[in-house]
Amino acid sequence: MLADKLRQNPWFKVLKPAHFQKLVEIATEVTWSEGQTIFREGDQHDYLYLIVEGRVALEKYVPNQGQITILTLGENDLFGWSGVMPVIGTRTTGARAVQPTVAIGFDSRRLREISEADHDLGYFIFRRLTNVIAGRLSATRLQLLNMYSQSTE
Amino acid sequence: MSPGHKPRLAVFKFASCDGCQLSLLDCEDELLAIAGAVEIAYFAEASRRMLEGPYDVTLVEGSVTTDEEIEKIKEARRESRFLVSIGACAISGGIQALRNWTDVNEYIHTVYATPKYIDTLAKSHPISDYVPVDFELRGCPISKSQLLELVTSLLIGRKPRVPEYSVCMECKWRGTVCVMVAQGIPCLGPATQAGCNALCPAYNRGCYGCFGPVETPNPLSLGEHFVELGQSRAEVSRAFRSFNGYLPAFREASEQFEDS
Amino acid sequence: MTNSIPMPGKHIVIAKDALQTLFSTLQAANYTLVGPTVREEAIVYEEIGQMDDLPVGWTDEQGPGTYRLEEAGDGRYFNYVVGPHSWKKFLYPPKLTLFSAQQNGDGVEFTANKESPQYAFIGVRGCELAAIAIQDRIFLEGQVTDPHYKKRRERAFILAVNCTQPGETCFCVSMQTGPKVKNGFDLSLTELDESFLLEIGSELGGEMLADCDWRPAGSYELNQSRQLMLDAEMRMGRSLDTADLPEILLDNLDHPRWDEVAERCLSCMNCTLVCPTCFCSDVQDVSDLTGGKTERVRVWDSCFNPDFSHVHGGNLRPNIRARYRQWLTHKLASWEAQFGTLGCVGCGRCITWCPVGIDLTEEAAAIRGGQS
Amino acid sequence: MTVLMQQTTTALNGQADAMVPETAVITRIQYEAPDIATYTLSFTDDHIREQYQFLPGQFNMLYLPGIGEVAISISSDPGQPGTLLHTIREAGNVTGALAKLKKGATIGVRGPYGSAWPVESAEGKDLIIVGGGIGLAPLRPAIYHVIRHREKYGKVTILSGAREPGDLLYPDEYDAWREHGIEVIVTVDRADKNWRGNVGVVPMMFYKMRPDGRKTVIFTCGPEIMMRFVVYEALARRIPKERIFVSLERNMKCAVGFCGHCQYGPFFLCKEGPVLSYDRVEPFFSVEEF
Repeated sequence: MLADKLRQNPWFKVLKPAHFQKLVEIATEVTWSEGQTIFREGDQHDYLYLIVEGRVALEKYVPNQGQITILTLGENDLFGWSGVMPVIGTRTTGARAVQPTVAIGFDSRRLREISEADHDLGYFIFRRLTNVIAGRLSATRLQLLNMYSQSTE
Repeated sequence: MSPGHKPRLAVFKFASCDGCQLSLLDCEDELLAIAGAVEIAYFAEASRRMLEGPYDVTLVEGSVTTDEEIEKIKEARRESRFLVSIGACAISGGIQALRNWTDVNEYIHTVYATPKYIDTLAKSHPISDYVPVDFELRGCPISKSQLLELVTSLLIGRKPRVPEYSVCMECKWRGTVCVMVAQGIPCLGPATQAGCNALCPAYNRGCYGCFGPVETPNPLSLGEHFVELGQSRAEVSRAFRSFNGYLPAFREASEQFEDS
Repeated sequence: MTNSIPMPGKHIVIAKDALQTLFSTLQAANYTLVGPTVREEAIVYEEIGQMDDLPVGWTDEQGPGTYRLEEAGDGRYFNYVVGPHSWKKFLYPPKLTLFSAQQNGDGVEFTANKESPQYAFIGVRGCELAAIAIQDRIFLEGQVTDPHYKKRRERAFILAVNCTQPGETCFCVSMQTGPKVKNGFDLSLTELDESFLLEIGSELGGEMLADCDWRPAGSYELNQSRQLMLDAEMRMGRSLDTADLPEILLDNLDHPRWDEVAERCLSCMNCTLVCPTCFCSDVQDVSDLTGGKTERVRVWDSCFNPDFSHVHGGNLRPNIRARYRQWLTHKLASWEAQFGTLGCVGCGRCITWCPVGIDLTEEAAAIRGGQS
Repeated sequence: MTVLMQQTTTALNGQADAMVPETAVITRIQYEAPDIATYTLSFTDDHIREQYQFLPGQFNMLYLPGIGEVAISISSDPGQPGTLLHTIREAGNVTGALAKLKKGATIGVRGPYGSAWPVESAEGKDLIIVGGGIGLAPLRPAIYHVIRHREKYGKVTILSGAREPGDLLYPDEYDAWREHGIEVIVTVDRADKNWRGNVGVVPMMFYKMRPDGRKTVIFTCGPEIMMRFVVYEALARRIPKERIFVSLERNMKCAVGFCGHCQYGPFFLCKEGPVLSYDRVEPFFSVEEF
């Protein structure tokens, strides 16, 4: 059931069966209801998530403004990457489901272990994560430019 | 301006020659129209009537040179919705800011028989050194047409349009031949903001920089050219150090030529 | 000598003082004469009344950033180089009311300015004719024509002058615009020692000579004229290599030379305002205080004006470097894509009248020489 | 590869003098956001009102005597040229004064000017329309055109972005657009908890689309920075340069190529622009202070 779902995902289509099996072993399906908090900024890590359907907001708490959404994610997007990066000890943003959402969670610690044990699989995983982080960096830079402040008349 | 009442205008004077206020009085015909549109609440030069604040628009002439004036400008600011510095003195400290490069006490002892009666600040300060200023109207004196533009735009509620370009534009519009190129007369026009309708070059003199530096001046290049025309570096320094000598671009240029 | 009407293409000779007869004929035909005259230590273009107003016996010395009027004492009328003014001040005036707006009740009425003076231009050089032809492309030959320019241009009578006196900052040979005038004139004139050699450029040109005594030009005059032109060509103060220039400039938008010239450039706008082809303008509203009537006035503007490239949110060219680059790349590069010709005629005004003597031929050569 | 030709028209202005405006009355003002309103204009002269036509992406010069003139794109349906809409943000002297006008006021209008979105040469292709902030205004006529001729286009996606949800332009129309088989993706740079849509800069939304580079055309208008990154994302998806169209803004005084202010390299943005394909502007797109 879970394996079937995973197999349809473009992420996994290219994986060798052995590698695929290893990831299935550490995966669990999770669902969140609308508005449910998934984790908070500063929480300890446990899972990396791949959204199957729904929408998740990444949030930062700003004093006097409350939780500000800085990015929303949908189908096939990954979040919770900080859990797999040993250098970062805690969640860098909060996450909340803005719609009923289904995701697949991968145990972060075990993800690191299987990457260490099998560098081919590890390369695959970390290349995916690097792309995710690069995307976040790029999005954040554009947000920093505050481009609408110099908008046209 | 809030609807329902005539905007109240005040004119305050600090250390200055009164020339800018005279420009306002010089508006004669237009002044009648202005008088119809605004209530002149405080204008010591023009009227004995002196009404208390608050004022909608306050025009400030002159520089701040005494402790008493510091208090006076702060009071004027508190009473004013929109405060405009008019003229070189109010904007840059004026010609009297020449003392900013010297020891004022030495001057006092040289000039006055009884120096102890003289109470003055060490420097001549622009209004903006003490209070926030909403708009600055350049010139020594200010231009009548720019003053009318200021008043009209405030009445309509738009930003006043004053040139950002140099005096050269006005020379060319009126067909004046460049005195620097054709006669070798040092002219601050290329570095000076327009507004006077290029008065001096039209009378065969170089520009004195009454309207202060343009938005993007290049006074060092211009000063070097004055040297090529035969001026000493001290003369170049003095050329920048006149009515608007304490505005940053001219001040820095004057100091560079003084030191070199 | 006869005084019948010479036909276009014909070369004739008149005595020098017969020029006054031509002037009188033009005035009788309601032309306002504008031409060279001495004022403010320079030879400028203004309204003139008679031949005596011409700068007889005067000449000038020019260099980068310097112009000096000098007494030549040779009794010649056209023995000077182009000065601070150009004919664009008459065809495309520095300030021109486009229309007026009158408020009436809730409505507003717009009335176009139909004024159209009729000028006779006296003493137009080859480079200047080329400049007029360039402005024609801008104001007359696009999808939209400028009615003010059009009227002034169509009504203008042009007495051209073959240039026997190129200056230190001239390079019309490089731009192929002079020293001899080619076409686009009613009459062209070459000043010889004892007489004027005239070429008839149009029927109107011939008609205006109806009251003049003239005789057909002989080989002596024609040879003398040719020799003067050859001499002038040899005495050009400057040159500009135009081969592949647009590509070279546009491929070097980040060349370090732009930084160097920005150190000297005053952004004072003189180069653009004396240029006979520069056409940028701004529009200003001049209102009476009661706000009932507004005149919309077009004024000369310049890409060196800080306000020129202002859009909401800021100035797109806050630094002098970008403004100089805009000017030079427009004049010597993108102009070609826009109008099928470079925007420079080699008159040298921008070099002479730059207060600090920046030389566009030198700047273009520097970028050509040190391509990145 | 088909080269898309730009469509241009000259001014339809009946006056011999292109700089003299016609008069028009403001018949309706609709507030879009705190500082943005859409003005409905109607020419005073019946003949002009009936003759006036424009192409999607073109602009008019709006004139207030004593205040000045400003170039504003037309944001209404080119199929109904009699109803002329301009969505205007209060930003400068002229737009500030416009914001103070009431229904019934008379202003000067001349136009239309400039190049258009190549809606006809985009027929048969997939179309992605990307508007950032008020940049959606000049795109709306193209959207109306596409809706009117929906069957002539493949997949149509509209990407509308703004800084905050309150800044989004025309949000009430998105559902109507969707009813015509158009995918409308909406995103904002930041939002609070009440916002249930996308948060993320406009270019990031390309990760949610899978455009077919072989048959996709892009129209984009918005802040120049945004368009730059939209272009990069489009190029990364193998959409050819000549099928990416941007609408550029420069200072404009005359709109007919006389005043020189709007020059962008060889282009007068009032004539050859504001809409230009990326292959034409590429040499200058990343040059500083150009």
